[in-house]
Amino acid sequence: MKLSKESILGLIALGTFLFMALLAPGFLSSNNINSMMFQIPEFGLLAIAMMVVIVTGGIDLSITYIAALAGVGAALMLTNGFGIFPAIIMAILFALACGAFNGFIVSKIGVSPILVTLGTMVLFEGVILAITKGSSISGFPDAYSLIGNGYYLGLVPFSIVIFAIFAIITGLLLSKTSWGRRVYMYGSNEVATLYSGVKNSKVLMKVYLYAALLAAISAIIMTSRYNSVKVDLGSSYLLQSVAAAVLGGTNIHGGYGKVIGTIYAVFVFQFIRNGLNLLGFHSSLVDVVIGSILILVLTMNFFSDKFKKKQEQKNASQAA
Amino acid sequence: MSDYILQMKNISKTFPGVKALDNVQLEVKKGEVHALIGENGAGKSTLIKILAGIHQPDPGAEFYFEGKDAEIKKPIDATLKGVSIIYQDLSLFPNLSVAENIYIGRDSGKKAWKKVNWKNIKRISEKALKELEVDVDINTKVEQLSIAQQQLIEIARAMAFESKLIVMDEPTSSLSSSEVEKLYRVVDKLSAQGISIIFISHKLKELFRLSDRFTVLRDGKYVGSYDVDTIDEAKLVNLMVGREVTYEKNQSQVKTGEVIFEVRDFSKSGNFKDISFQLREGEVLGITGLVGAGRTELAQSIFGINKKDQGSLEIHGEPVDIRSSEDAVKKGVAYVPEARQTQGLVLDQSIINNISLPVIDKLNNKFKFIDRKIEVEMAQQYIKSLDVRPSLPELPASKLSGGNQQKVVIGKWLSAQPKILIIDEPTNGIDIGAKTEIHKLLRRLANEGIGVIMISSELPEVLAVSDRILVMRNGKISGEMDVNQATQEKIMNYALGGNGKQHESVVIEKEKVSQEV
Amino acid sequence: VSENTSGSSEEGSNDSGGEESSDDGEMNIAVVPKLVGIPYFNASETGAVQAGEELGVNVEYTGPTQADASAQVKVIEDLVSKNSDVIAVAPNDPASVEPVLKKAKDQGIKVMDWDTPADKELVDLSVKQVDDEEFGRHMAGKLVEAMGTEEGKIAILTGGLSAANLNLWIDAAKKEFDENYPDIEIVSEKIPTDEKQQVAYQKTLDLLKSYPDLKGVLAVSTPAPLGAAQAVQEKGLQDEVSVVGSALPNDSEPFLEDGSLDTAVLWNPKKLGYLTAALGKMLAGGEMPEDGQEIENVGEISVKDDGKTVIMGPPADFTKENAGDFDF
Amino acid sequence: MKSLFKQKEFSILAIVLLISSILTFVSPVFLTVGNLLDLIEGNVVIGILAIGMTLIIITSDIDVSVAAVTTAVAVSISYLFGFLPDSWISVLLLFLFAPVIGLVMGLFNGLLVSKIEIPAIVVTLGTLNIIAGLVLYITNGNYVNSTSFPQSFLSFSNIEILGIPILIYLLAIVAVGTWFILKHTLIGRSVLAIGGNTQSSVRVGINYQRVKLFVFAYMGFLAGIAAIAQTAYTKAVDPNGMIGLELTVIAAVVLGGANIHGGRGSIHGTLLGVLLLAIMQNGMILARIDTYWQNVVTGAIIVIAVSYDQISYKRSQDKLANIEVEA
Ligand SMILES: Nc1ncnc2c1ncn2[C@@H]1O[C@H](COP(=O)(O)OP(=O)(O)OP(=O)(O)O)[C@@H](O)[C@H]1O
Ligand SMILES: Nc1ncnc2c1ncn2[C@@H]1O[C@H](COP(=O)(O)OP(=O)(O)OP(=O)(O)O)[C@@H](O)[C@H]1O
Ligand SMILES: [Mg+2]
Ligand SMILES: [Mg+2]
Repeated sequence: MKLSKESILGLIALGTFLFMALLAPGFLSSNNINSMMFQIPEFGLLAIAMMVVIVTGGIDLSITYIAALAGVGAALMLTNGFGIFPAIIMAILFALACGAFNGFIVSKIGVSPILVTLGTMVLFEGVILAITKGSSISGFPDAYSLIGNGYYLGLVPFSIVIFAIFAIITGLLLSKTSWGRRVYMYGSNEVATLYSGVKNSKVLMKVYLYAALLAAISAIIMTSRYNSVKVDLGSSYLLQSVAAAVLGGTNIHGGYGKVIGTIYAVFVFQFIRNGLNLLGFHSSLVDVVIGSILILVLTMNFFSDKFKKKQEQKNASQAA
Repeated sequence: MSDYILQMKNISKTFPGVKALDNVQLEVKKGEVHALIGENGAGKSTLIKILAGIHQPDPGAEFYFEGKDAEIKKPIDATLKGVSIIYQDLSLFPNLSVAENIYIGRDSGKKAWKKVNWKNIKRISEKALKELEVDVDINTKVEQLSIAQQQLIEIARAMAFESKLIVMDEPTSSLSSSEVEKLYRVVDKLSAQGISIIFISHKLKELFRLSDRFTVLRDGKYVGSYDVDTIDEAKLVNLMVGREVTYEKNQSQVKTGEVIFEVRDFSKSGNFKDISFQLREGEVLGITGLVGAGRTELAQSIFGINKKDQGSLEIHGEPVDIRSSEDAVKKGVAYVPEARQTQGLVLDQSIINNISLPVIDKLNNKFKFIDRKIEVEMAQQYIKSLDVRPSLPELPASKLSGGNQQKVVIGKWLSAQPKILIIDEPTNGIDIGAKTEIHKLLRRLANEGIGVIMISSELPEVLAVSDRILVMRNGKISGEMDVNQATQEKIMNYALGGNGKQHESVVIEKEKVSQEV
Repeated sequence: VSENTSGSSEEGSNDSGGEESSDDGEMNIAVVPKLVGIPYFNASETGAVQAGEELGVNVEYTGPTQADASAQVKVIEDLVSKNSDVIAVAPNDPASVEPVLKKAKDQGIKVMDWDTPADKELVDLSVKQVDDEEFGRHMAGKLVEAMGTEEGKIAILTGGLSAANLNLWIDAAKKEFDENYPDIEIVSEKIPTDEKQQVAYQKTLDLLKSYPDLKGVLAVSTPAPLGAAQAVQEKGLQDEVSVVGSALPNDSEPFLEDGSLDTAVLWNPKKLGYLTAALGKMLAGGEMPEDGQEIENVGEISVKDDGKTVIMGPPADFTKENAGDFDF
Repeated sequence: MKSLFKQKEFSILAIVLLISSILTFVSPVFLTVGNLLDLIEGNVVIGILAIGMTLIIITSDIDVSVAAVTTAVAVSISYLFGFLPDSWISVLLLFLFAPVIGLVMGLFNGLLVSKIEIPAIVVTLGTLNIIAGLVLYITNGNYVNSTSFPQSFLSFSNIEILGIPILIYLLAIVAVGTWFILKHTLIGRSVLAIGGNTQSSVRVGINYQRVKLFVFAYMGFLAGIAAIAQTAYTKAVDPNGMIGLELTVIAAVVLGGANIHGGRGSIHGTLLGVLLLAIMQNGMILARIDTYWQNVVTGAIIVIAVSYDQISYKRSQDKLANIEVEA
């Protein structure tokens, strides 16, 4: 039997779901399922954004602050009487500006991403503080709050639909377009791509812009869900999104990573958090469990890989 | 006790999907130079890696050192037995000094807290470099050296060990003739000292020059071992390839076609100066010279990878401005780099993805998505026409043998259908069969109207393929000639700046040239 | 596996709350702090849990591990799914809990805020430890008192620039200075200390250096006064520089001892927790508290005119004399 | 090459000097012995951790669990105080226990990275969650303050030699010791070697798994020492006190010229990196920069610093004349 990393993780996600369904009271209750569906998109989008960057062998530590800044952009428009669309546009513009800044320094100047984004993380946070003086901007029109709290056709949350759409788009971009192909190739060997006439800087720039775009979408959902924005909007998602990406099978050194894997990872985290909350676990124990899962799964991968290799060896040598 | 330093018996190695070695044996006498030959992918490197303890053989393998049966589980086991190995793809530490690179490994297995003895390192490395007649400052970081220089450091390391058995996997592939001669002398010296040497190469000439015995592999199987005086080149080739290989020397008449490519006074400080030349329709232009002459730097500047200080280009009469490799490809210039593994290929990715990389944009269907079907077909076509083995399009390039990797790189550029093809050391580590194929290929491309510029340090190759030959020395063109006036002596004169002594050492009688290729 | 066991205190071992609560007939009151695992909210947990036992209701005290708005909302959403009868929230960001509290109300769950106010319109009941205005002014007064002069330079440390209630207090304090002590000069914008004693300590060191004539430090948020005091203590400036701020007595003791911290102003968070749970029970039972009502273990409470804003009482001052008498 | 290698640290040194001179100009206090000592003492913990992190980054790995590990050890120390008698022996014992506790946690990371071959960032993300979670669960975030510290420890932490606080000596010892390991011991050279090229290191018989195990264990060991420094410095144990510190540590190391892709890094560079961050922190108030703009300034300086470094590095690479072209 040959199962990809991703599908194994999918089974694990299913497993945790069933496990929690059995143990956690009200896990399957309609409004719990509902609240989970409301909780997934904002984190899911950030995790996918992080995944795309990691595929290039980089990392974007500024992603949550890009999101926060985008949120501020939207909030400023909304609280100054502009409509929803201008607000959304502004959010995206703010984010793209940040993405372009990261992208420029990474691709044109060639500083390693972790350095750049360590800096811009502080920088963007600073910009938000300078704009908001640290206080939160809130009080958005109800129409806006529908994005994050409303339902599509009265049953599926809007946000989850948006999430699904962007997940699919990302999947297609990565696996089917020449940009996506170059992202993977760059991730495995940037010198070779350069020697093959690939404009690395273009590829990278697009990556950071795209990540920023996803962050903006996530920000729009968050701001509308929480009806306010503050400097720390979603800041707790930073390391989590890295964790989700790698748990999802993304190679931290670049060159490999799939949207679906990341999504499964997000589900696993979601089911565990939610389930343990329902079981009344102390919140800090939830972190412990998440951490353990992360390590356990990857340890499992390691041994199953080893096992597979052995099998192949055997088959091959028998064949010969 | 036995007069064999090493005996390896019924060695098999199965990689997922490939049976790289099938019940192979290898016996090396004390103090002999033992040639290990076979086509690309025959399993030479794999056999060596097993000897080195990097790969584990399939069960049933037997090792004997000096008659005593031995076990090799880890690299250190081999080292302790006095085996040191020069790998086909170098194993140096770019961030460490030359001295340390030469010394490193001797303390392996010693206590972690052992204090390193810098004096000792200095002494040993300087001695080794002196024996090799290499002059680089031992404090230079290796990343600062050209590939050729790095190759020499690797050799120096092996010599610095008091090894009983030194394995050289294609050590001359990126050396220029004069350095090759140095190496030959070292080999003679070593075997005179009673040190045994396993020498892997695709250059039959040098094998006959050096070896006492041959072991031939074909498709991972053991063909046989032969004393040098019981065999000749033709027979040997027959054994390797399993068929007759016919050589031919380029019978070129001066090409008078229109100029399709022109380089005007290219200069880059510290690399090359005032380089101007033309390339005519149907012509193969050979650029040769000693390693470090600046050829690669020149090629990289033409291709837009490196900035140039000044200079201009014309393709088919119209000036083109190339600022990046992307421009180059757009304008129809292709460059096959000399560093296959790092610059030529994305090793972790499949053969297909590598071949389609430069043209991936052109494969879009109407949805702007890559048309996988076309892509696969295209890849298949080149895998076939270049006879890449194993011909598994989805196999990661890393799993190919050196020679087959090179074929993939060439395939990659053919897919881009370039106007101008610059190819740097095209047949490094490529076996005689594939080599002649590639030479034919280059000629064919030229005849089809692609301008071919071939950078090569291998004179016979230059003579066999080029119509016209440029010789570079210290970053300048020191000579230019048509192939039918060219001789190796003449070329070496230009390359060395008329240094008589050096030059004698590399004279090779002309008539033999044709055969070496 | 109930989070209540995690109480620092001995009486942590009640297994009510948690999973089985939804089945049995008892009342479920969820109390959500800004974050769990800091001394202040541990103290209020102790109080809330105690109330739960004494009044025979299930008190579930749970919150995020970081003072992060989105994380807190998730916790509340999960509580809504658990159909608690009452949810009392100390919002990290008042606006951000609005939607989820709406959702809770729609499901007939009574919602209240405590410690930090949420949206007035939304909550059925609002429990405040003190009146923010009063509290801010009170701290300002205490500082001037400690300085022993109505003029001079002072600096203000805060837990974080974006903490709503801290900002309220600081603004009130500033007003107090402007109106009644015009000769007091505040040297710089409020300085953030990331809710960390060490940061407060370093910032204070820097302050003392760049403003050698600094007379006082007003440190808002529980770790800040400790850090400030530590700096003063180490530089031996107890007599030159006065420190007043909001801190818990136990943590403050070593600094109150030698006067490096002059007064810690706060309220009894344990009582606050107790009061929240107690009022939660009333609310679930459909009653509303009245002004001047006596709550056992807490004391006399006051209710604002809007009829649903409860003030626990005046701020409590902790000094070297009384600091020892408290167990939080 | 030497010149170039200096280059890398040189550019950061330049920036440090630049900012320092600006600060000296705007605030007379900056260049006072007192301030500099405060400044250094305040960053001893970061310094010690950064030194450990340097080795890890040289091997092209990373450890985001350092802050959590340090906190965990600090908490253990506060428990140990309960058992240890109030005497100098206890302080010495502390220097035995704390590093060992850290070492154990480091070993755990190391085993997962080297033997199970899970990427370091993933492993340490995991352990970060686990350790931080457990610490918070067990302590419930309660401070332990100096009242429950043995007097001997307090007086230890107040020791000054030649007017210089003991903690600064501690940092110095760690720095010199680690420099020696890196420069003059086999294991140290192996660290650089596997950073430079893992495959080659395998071929020359370096046991790179053991080396990786070592760097993480050593990181844990230093985290133990850092925990003592932290406890001595704050005279309190705050389970939440170091959240997020790991990023500062990493920033310091990479600012100091260590190459995140391995092979490059030096102790003095790292110390410069720590210094740069320290000066910026310290400078904010001295330079009386408006609270709301401080992060903008800090962030901008970091970005500029790393960009400048990269640019000057590129330059020096280009300048490398490969062959002397005859005129
Ligand atoms: N790591 C690996 N995994 C799978 N297959 C491998 C691996 N390494 C080598 N092979 C296969 O084993 C066979 C022998 O490869 P090897 O490198 O030994 O050939 P070689 O004789 O050295 O060729 P060349 O002269 O081109 O270097 C080839 O078919 C190659 O594809
Ligand atoms: N990757 C590199 N890094 C630093 N210097 C290099 C590098 N490659 C080449 N050089 C230097 O540039 C000079 C020209 O090297 P180049 O490779 O262009 O010479 P060449 O004629 O192409 O010889 P070959 O390509 O056979 O090594 C050499 O002196 C070499 O030291
Ligand atoms: Mg080979
Ligand atoms: Mg070259």
